[in-house]
Amino acid sequence: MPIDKVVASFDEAVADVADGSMIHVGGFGGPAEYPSYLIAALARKNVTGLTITGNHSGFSEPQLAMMKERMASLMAYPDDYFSPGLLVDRGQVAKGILAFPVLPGAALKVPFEELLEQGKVELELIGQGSLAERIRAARAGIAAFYTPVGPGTVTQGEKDVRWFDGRPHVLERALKADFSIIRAHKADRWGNLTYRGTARTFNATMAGGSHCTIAEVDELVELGDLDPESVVTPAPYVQRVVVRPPQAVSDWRTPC
Amino acid sequence: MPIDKVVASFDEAVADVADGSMIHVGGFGGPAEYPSYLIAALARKNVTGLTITGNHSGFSEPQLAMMKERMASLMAYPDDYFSPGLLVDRGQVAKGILAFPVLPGAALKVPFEELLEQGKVELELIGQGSLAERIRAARAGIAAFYTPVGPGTVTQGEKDVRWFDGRPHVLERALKADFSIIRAHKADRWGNLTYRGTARTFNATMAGGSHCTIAEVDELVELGDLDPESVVTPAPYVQRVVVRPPQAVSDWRTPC
Amino acid sequence: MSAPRFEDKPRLDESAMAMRAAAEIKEGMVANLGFGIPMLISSFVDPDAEVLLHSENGVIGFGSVIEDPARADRYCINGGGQPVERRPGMSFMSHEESFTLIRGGWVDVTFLGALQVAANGDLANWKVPGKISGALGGGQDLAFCAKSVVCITTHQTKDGTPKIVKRLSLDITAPRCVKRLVTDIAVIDVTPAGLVLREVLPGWTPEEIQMVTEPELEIPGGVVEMAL
Amino acid sequence: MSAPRFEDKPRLDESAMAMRAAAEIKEGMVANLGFGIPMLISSFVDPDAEVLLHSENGVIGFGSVIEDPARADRYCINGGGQPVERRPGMSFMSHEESFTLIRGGWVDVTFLGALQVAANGDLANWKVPGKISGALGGGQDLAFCAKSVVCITTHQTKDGTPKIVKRLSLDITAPRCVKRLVTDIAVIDVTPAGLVLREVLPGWTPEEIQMVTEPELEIPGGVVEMAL
Repeated sequence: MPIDKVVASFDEAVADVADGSMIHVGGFGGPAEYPSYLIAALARKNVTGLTITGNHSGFSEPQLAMMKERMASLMAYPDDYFSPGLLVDRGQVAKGILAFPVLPGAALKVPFEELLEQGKVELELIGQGSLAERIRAARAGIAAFYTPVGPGTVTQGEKDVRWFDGRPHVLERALKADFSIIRAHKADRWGNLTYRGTARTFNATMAGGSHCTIAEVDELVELGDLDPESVVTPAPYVQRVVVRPPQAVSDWRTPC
Repeated sequence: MPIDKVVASFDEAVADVADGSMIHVGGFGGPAEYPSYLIAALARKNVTGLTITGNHSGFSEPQLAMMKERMASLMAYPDDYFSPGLLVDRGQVAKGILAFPVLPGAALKVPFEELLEQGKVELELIGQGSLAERIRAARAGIAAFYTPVGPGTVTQGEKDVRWFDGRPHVLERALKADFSIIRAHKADRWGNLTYRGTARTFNATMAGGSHCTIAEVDELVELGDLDPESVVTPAPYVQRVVVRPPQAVSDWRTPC
Repeated sequence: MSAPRFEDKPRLDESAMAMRAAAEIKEGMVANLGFGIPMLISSFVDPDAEVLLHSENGVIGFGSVIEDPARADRYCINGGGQPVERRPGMSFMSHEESFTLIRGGWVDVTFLGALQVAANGDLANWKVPGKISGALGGGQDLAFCAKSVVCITTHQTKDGTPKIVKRLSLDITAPRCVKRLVTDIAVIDVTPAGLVLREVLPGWTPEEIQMVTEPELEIPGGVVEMAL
Repeated sequence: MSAPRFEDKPRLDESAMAMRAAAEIKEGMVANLGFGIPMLISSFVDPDAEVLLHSENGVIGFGSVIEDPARADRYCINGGGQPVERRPGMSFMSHEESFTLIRGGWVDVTFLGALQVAANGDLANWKVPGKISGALGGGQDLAFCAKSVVCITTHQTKDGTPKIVKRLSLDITAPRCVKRLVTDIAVIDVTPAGLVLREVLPGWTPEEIQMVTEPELEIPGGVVEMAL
């Protein structure tokens, strides 16, 4: 049996995501970074009680429309752009481990902020660097590490502090999820991945940061077509590959 | 002033390496991995009391000749192949932080083993994985980390042990050197680097693991010629670039 | 502390503050541009100067913001989601490597917004009063680990309250990290001996700057006009 | 313990042990080949089978050792410095990522040499008695972190001393890590209940295997002949 990690649909790719799962959600926030179709599939599946990790808690659908309009003078956003906010807004998320749970400006109240005020979600606030390193530690089999970031601030919390080289350091623990849902550019059927530009970001970091990494990719190529010098994520970190549709599917409710 | 990290010669590249410096020495042991010309320049400089880190302690010159002959049925070794053993054999090394301080077989006694028996060098034995991670931690600003590798064995030593997820873990500290000497394939004048095949190994890991990283490269290319998706070591980690001569210089004593 | 508002006096707008801040970036530096006003800086860096602009989402060596949607590149954006120019020598990296670069001390200077800065360099910039939580982003890693932190901020809040204070009343981002403040009316250095006024916007006197600044400013003879 | 040498009996040579060990690699597995005899395994893996051979120097997905110097590729070598075939789907990685793969538990099986293996799976393979130090290499990381550790070793030392022992007398590499032993005369599993004899080289009886093995072997009815 040749190795073939390609699954036929996004619904199939997330079929075994259970209520209460922890999920690393790739991307940073830009127009081509989120695993949008995997997010949509989780919304359709209506799985609940999720813990999500990632940069940003995301927007509701009306907020997304506003954001797209505001950004139009710089850049068009694709129709098939879905953010973790879709899952938050639908009440599927119980906890977020996030760097941007609420927006820096006061103008817009994102769904996560609303639910946090209502006591309906739990928040573990963490900076991007410690979050990325904790996920990388999970991939790397490192149980915990001392970082100079955080002592004396909100992110120290109850964590151990120890001094190295004259500076206090916080002990941060590896963060291994049940699933990573990420977006990549090219994949082969073994799960080797490349990314495209700034869409690499948390996607490459989260590959291997969980028991099951599911990669939503622009293109599936033949085994051997990826330059072995340029593979960013080697095959063992990836368990499933699913290819984005050639035509954008703009309603998340549409099975695909 | 444009950024230009290229220096004209190997002697110039190591001019400020002082007695007693700690140096990460790149490569694994294969024919195209060591920063051979930088090693030769350190031998010519005759700097002493060095602490070197790396995979293998290396061979004396006669041993190297034997090793090349033994390997000839598989692969020709280049004439300009110099290993850390040159520095060890010349008495320039005071301490090694190494995974292979002595050879697995009993046949050959490498210079490091001779000197260790005579009490003339100090050894910190460490496995490749912990060594690589400690050097990466230095690059990453991580002071220390808990690894599952080593509890109850020689590498635990006096290190702290703590249990996570039902397993004991050893606290390993970041290992930041004064210099990293590495070999890469292509560089631009900013210090962006690519590697070639299995010559990536410790070279890419040690880039940025010290205060000053010096890269010995096959080829200098124009700024912009390296694909931004395929740069392995970004420019900030590299302080100096020096280009290998087009014709092999087979005597390490020859200034170049 | 309450402070006069000097409603009739000139103030720099966000672009002008970014322009002044851009002068802090010397050729050869690795400079990180944080979320908010700092993102404007890339458009004021001399395009012929060789600086390595870094953005925490994983790109180094990019250029100015692309203002024309027809030329926008959704695979080359800064930390605020704006498309930026590709430049020779740039490279992309994962988020973990981007913060390896930050945490490891490879960033020479970072520009961050501020809600409050204390006389000892303590920074508060992540949580707006009254909000249930805030936006830590990558700013805390940068504030703790960049070699130099320059804050760009209005000198006072909209109601006139000084943002430069004796002690923070807002939640701290990082202690003793700010080295320089570029505000809409002055440039101030944080030194071990306290705050030192370096530059004043034309139309203001050093004494007026002091009136809208809570801690005492050292006002050396060499205070000059802010130049853009 | 002293043991008979059975000088006249057949024994597998290193290549034959590697061939038997290769059968442990199932399609789809990530398999690491350690220094020494294990490096020989890659030449016995079915070239049509899709397995991901990993070598700790930073390559995954390679093929068999290239025996012809004219075809040798000095940029594609295994952990023993031998040139190996490039295969579709392979990739190169830094040393830190190579051990991320190992430490993170992404290696399904690793093959290691042994000086001693204890009944509880303790492994000693880094320090030869009498040597001032030893060669830890990448073997300790592999022994601690691979999902399964298979040891390939002669059953006895040259003077007949059993290498499979009740308790290690040599310096430990990793505790309770060995799952299976492939020797020159037998295949033995390390189980929570003790050592279980699975296969015997033709020409040997289970009782003779026990005579050159220090701990007691469970000898189930299903012991079969070692097949290559």
